[in-house]
Amino acid sequence: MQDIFQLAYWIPLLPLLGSLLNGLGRRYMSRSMAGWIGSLSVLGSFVLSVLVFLHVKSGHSEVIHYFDFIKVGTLTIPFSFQLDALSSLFLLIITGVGFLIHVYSTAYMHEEDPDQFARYFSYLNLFVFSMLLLVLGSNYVILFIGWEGVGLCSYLLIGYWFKNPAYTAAANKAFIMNRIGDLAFLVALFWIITKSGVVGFQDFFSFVQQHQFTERFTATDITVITLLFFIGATGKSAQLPLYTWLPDAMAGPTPVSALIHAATMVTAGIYLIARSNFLYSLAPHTLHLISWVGLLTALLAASIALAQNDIKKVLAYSTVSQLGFMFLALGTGAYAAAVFHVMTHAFFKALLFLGSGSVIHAMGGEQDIRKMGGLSTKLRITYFTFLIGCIAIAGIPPFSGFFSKDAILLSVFLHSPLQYGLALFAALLTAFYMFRLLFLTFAGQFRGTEEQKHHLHESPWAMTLPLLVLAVLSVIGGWVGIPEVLLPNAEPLIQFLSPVIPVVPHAVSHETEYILMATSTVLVLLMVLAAWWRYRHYQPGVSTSPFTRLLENKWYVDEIYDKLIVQPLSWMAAWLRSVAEAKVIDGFVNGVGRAVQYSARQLRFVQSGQVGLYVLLMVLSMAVMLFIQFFIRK
Amino acid sequence: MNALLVSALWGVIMMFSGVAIKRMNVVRYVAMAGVAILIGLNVAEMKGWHLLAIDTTGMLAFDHYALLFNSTLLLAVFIYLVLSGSAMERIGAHCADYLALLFFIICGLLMVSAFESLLILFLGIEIITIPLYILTGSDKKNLKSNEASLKYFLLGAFSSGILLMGIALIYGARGSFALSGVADTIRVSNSLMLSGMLLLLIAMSFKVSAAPFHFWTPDVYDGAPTVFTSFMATVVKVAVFAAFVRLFDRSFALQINAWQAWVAALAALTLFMGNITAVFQQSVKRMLSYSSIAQAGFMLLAVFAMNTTAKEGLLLYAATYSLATIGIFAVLIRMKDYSFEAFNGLASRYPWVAAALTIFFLSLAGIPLTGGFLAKFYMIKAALEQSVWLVLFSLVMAAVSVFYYFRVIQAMYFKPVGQTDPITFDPGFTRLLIGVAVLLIVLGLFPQLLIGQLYF
Amino acid sequence: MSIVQILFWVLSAMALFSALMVITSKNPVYSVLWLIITFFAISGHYILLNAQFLAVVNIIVYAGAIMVLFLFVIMLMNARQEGPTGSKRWITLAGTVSGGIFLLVLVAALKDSELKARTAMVMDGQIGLIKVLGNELFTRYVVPFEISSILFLSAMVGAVVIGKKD
Amino acid sequence: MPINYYLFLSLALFTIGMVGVLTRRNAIIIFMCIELMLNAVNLLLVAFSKMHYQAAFEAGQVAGQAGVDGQLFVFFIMVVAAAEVSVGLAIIVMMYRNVHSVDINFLNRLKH
Amino acid sequence: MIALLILLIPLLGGLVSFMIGDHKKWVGPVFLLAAGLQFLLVLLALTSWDQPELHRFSAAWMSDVGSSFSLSLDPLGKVLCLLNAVVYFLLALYLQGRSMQKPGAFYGWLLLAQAGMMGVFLATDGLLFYFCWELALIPMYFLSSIWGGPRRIAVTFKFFIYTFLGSILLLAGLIYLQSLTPEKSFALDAILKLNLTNTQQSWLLWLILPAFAIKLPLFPFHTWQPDAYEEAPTPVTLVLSAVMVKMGILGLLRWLLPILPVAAYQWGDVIMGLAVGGIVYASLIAWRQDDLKRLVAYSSIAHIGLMGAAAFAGNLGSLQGLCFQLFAHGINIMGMWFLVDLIERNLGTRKIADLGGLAQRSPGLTLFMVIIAFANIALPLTNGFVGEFLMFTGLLATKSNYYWVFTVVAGSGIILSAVYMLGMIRSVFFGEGPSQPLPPVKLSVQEQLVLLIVVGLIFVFGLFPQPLLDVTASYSDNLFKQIDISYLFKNF
Repeated sequence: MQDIFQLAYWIPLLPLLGSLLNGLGRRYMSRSMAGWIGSLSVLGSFVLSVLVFLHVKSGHSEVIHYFDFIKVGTLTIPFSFQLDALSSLFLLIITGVGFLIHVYSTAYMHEEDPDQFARYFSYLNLFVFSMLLLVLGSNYVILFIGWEGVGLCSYLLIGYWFKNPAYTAAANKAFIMNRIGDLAFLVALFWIITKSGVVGFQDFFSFVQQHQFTERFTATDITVITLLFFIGATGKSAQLPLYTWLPDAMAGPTPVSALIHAATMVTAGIYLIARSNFLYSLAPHTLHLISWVGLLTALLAASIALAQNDIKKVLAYSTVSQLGFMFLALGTGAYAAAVFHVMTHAFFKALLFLGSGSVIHAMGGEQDIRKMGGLSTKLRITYFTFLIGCIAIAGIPPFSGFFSKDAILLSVFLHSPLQYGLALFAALLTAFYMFRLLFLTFAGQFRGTEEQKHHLHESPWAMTLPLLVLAVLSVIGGWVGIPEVLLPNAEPLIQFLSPVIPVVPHAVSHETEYILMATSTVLVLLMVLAAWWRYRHYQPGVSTSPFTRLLENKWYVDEIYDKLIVQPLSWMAAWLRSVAEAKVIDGFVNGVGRAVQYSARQLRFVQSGQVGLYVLLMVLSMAVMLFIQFFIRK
Repeated sequence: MNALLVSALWGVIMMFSGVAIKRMNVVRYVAMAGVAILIGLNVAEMKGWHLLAIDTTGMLAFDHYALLFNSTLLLAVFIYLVLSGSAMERIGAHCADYLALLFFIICGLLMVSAFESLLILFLGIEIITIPLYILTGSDKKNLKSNEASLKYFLLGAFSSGILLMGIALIYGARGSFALSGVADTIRVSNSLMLSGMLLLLIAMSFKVSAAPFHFWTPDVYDGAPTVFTSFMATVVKVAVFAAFVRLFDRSFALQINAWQAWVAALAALTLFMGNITAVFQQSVKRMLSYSSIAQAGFMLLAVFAMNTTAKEGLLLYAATYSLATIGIFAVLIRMKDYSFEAFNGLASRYPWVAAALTIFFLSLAGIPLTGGFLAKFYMIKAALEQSVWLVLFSLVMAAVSVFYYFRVIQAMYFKPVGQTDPITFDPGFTRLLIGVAVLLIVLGLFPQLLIGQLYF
Repeated sequence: MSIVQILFWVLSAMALFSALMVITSKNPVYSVLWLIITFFAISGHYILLNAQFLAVVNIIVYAGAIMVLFLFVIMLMNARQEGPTGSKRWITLAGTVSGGIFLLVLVAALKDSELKARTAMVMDGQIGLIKVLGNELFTRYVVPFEISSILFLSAMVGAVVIGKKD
Repeated sequence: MPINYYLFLSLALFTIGMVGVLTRRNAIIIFMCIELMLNAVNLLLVAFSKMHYQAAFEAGQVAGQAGVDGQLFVFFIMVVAAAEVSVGLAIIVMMYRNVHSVDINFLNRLKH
Repeated sequence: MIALLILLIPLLGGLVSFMIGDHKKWVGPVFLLAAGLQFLLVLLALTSWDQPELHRFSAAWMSDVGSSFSLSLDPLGKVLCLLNAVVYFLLALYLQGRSMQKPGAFYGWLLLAQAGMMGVFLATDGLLFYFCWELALIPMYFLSSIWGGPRRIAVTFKFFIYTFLGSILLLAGLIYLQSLTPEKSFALDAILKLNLTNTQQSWLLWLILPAFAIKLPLFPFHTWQPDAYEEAPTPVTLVLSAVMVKMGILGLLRWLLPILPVAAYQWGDVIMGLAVGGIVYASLIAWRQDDLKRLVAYSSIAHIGLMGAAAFAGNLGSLQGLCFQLFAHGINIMGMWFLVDLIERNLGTRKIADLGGLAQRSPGLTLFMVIIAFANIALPLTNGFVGEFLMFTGLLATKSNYYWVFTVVAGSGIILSAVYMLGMIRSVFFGEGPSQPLPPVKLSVQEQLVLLIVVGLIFVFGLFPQPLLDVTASYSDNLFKQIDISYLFKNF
């Protein structure tokens, strides 16, 4: 089994090969062929990941060095992979969920032309490759390569239907907002390089342990670096203030939303901070800020999700909100809880997205939940699995979401009761809007057109099978993190992660834990009831209050950004182009030329042709010269 | 000295050949032969082989530099005769007489680079200018030629008066006309000396057309028959520069503090006036006369710096500037219209002529690979040790010069053929022109070929 | 005041006055005549300085030959009066002013030169005599002398080229 | 006589000639004024010549050649002046033939 | 000897090309042959003939002004010569079969320009350097003025005069340096031995810098560049921006920094400030361009701004990054110009407003554009990333007090580059396109081959930058020692 680590490079390589095969050969590829290549390559990675995971689980971890990527002076950036608990866990999530979504996509994207179909799979495989690179990299640079790579794939996939200008705009927005975060990431990275000269996680970790660390790094340095990394994470993981790209990113095909914008890519920020936990533990101010940003994001996104009518938008805001929860966990120092939530969230959010894709598929592309309703009878599997997803996300025991969210809430409670209250509120909102979505979609009467009604049908097996698998995972996925209070010697996940993330024993009585769990469960159930009460017989056209309109319009954040940043920049660029460049700088350059020509035109009139004037000028200059020589220069 | 005698003699021969020989091109060949003989004599004298040893009683001293300078000038004259000599026949019936005058002028040229006495300087300058008044006015029916001649004459005579006053004042201070006056040290700041020197400076500035004493130049060069403008603007001008340098180097070395700043000021003003005014000219001929002023500004840097580099550089400058300008004028003479538009599309019809012209203009602008660059390079190098600001200013002005030189290149290469009346360049002429261009490039790559002769 | 001084002053006054009349006379012929008088005055100075050769040459060449040539040309052209264009007043003024500045600056600069105490020998000295000058001219100055023949030759050719009607 | 007298006299004559060149428009008169300038120089040269002669004389070199240069220079100036006059008048006559005027204000075809 | 050959091949090739100008059938192959030979030679010089004694050449030339004809292929020269050879080889391949006016003269000028640029990269003598500097400029003048766009004459003239003005100041600086050396020599080694005072260094900096700043071009000396790029024929623009601007960087690295380290430090803040300011400035303007060529031109200014700042950052990371970026930027911008040329020639316009929806009918072109565009905005695993990464590392580590300002401002260029590049791709390639559908852009075999090579280079050097970094490692190390002035601070 030792050899399995030596094969680790196949994990990212397989999807890359799949991507290249699909991408370059797309003209000669049939749909099924492209689908097979895409899915099987990820399946291969998944199998390898499982083997790696098992090996790691038996207590091994290793940094495998391939070649030196960049070597300048004393700075060496190796191209090497780190196989340990954290990365192997993420490997499983990425390849596992990724494989399911590939399978799902073969059916979902079936209406595309073969070459576009292959292009889609090429992008999707490329994404998996990049994401794997991100989590496998043993240093910040390789991580960054993957980090940017997933950004690129996200861009490509959001703009997959490139004929639609709105979609390509969303793609650009996603990439650019990510780049803002990337800049912060890079600056942090440069900072580390400048101060320590190393980039590897382990190298840096051991550097942090050394005594020279405190000589070179001041508290400010640490705070700045951690803050910058966090800003990088807010870009990728859609936190305040850089979250607005994620809802727009729903322009991409639904499986993409499931894979990239729910299960994997957006959790890269959490991965980054969890990876750097040894540094963050030294930066209490940053952690505090992270917790608040996460909390506010969770609240804000949840509030927006309450009033959205696009099925995918609701899920998108829900994702933002859940990511906020994860950051909240990170901020309170519960790195393992955050990673736990990443995992469960990957299951149920992928499930929900794929379910919504199934709905959209059935509705012939309709995404407005006001025009749905009553689908539970027609789409039984979809309904059933979607329900499981909702329960899981709402945090009802014993579904997976309950345990991960409970771990977070417990940690927050220990950290700050105020934050706990707000977080609980956000969790309640989650339950409310998710069940609102469920009821509007599946309950009540069908509100669509007759034609749509006629065409309603359950999706093919390639779509339902992943739904079922994910549903099972959503149910049982949380059991790896059952808290000690419920099951002695449990929490295998935290134990598993302990080599990377030190276990923090929390001193809290069992009674308190019971009370917290009970409170949240009861309140969530109440919210579910409330949602059912309100939306079981929903009729569109109900007049909305100003507050709802505010929520529907997402607090006008996009508009504010546009007014505050984009438009001034655009105005400034136009001004620079037409005034600063053309009039001032080039005007000066041309002005010099014109001044020469002007003086040439004027100066030649001295040459009047009059001999008298010539002599006069000569005599005058002569007199002046003599005068200066004898009466001034003396 | 031998060349001086022979050139006077050859002038007389030319006078009579006009009567004896009916075919004008034969007369021209005689003239070319004369120049060739002069070159030979000069070179021979450089090698220390004198045909006639003449005692000049300290009036003239043909040192190595003077001989080399003269040989270079004579070579330029030879090329001038070959390229443009035929154009003299078109001016009037006195072609042989023009050539005779040319030889008398050469006589003066040979003197002013070797004078040891202010008297010879004066005589030399007069021998140069008096025939030039006539050559300027030789196109008698042409009012412009008349006007140029009269202007040149009046202003030239006036400046001769200044020159003489200067010489008289110097004589008063020194008691001698010899260049290296007796025990000058005590008279360094003598006001008589200073005023005489300043007047000489002014007179010489006039002769080399340095601003603000340059006003005659554009009008005279413009009005004179082009073939003589070519001669005046090149050979004559650089020879007078040699006299200028010799005078101030040999005679006023001790007073350098007094005149150096003036030369700097004159150089700056000349560069400014010449370059700036040239920018807005409509006629290539007139542009070239302003350009000659601008180039004089650069040559003044040699006077300003007055060191070995400067003298070497002046030699190179004389050669490259003369060759390039003679080449351009040779083409210009063959054109009916001197405007920039007349050059439109020349490159497509006569690519070789255009290429040669391009090299000439690049050389004048001081673009590397051409001799003109190295000439400017030497000037800058010489002057940089004295004043950075002047050098910077002259460099900026060199950039301005690109403005007008490149107008011709633009017309030749980038503009469509405009005019209809055809210009013809016979193949022999084209080949010669190419030869001159190649010579310029050779000088630009291996200046030692010329400057190295100084040290043999 | 010795006779030399009186002669000097008289000749100087005469030279200056007639020179001024040259440039102020309206009629060119008068200008020529006044110039001849100036030349005579200068020749007088030469005699005073015992430069007999130059005095004679001055009268023969300048006052005699050259000025007659001028007069001849003026008569030929019949250009007795300056044309109706008239000199611009400011040109006259500016010319006078700049000429005046020139003179003033030079005089002011030179009045305290080291020559202040020196004098020119008058009414005595051998060097102005033809014998001495001739001797020098054909020994030390033979080269310039011969060169001046070239000058004359070229002037002659020039005059023919220019003057000949064709 | 003090040399300064001669100096100032010839400077004055020179300046008068110069002012004549500046103020008159008749080419012939301008030319005459130039001749006046030359004569002023001649006078100065002769005076200097005698000054140097006197200096040498007083220093005891009775038969010295001091000062001869100056007078010979004057001779050459006259030579040149004569040559100049022949050419100059020829030019002026040529001009007169073509434009029937010797007014330099008419010399304005060449400008700018 | 090899150094001399590198100079001679394009020179002779150019002359031959001029001579056979009438035989249109032959000029293309001759160009290809010369460029190919050159490429082969440089490749051999970097690999099997990598002996230092082969890489030097020196001959007597103008010894009395202290100059000699000495060439040396040092590591920096290797990278740049390689770039020059690659660009010309690919360009020759790309231009095969292209019909144009007077092809003999066109290729002849191009090859002469290559000779000039090679000379600049190789010269170790100040005067020879200046010679080649101008020699490279003249062909560009003719190329742009004869074969360029409608405003070509005025625009190229402005370019010429601007550059010329800078270069003659450079000449003055070089002469001044020469006059200071004890043996009055223009040799780089002699100049490097000088002990210049701070004042002298400052003086010289402002004499020498403008030439390089204009050539690069560095903000605010850049205004000739967009016009010149726009009006020049695209192959010429390609050479201008892929190779010729590198002359400026080389000038900084070889003729400014090691000679004037103190002044470079003293004025470093100002220059770096201008450079990084220029990044934002040019990026914002690029965002608002409606002409493809102008957009690429401004993007080039932005990229060059970073390179200029890195040159003055003065540490090993920035220098190595810069050396790498010299090559990478050349490759990327070359690919960009190929694409612009393809679009312009096939569709007859390069106005962004007239284009759109190209992705539907020209998927191959789109793929190439996306890859090259992302390489241009320094996506990891493309060659653009490595250089920029190292330069940024260096910029943050610079000794200036404003290190973080520079890094952040320059870093905003990373964001803005994405803004304008993706904006351009979106407008040109995506969407429905104009109502009259544009014809597809058909790539010929050699065009595809050239673009594939470009893309290959992008990825190969993006993934394995180390071989190229190794080439310049010793050089950067050496240069870093030369410009390291930390000894000046020890006294405090």
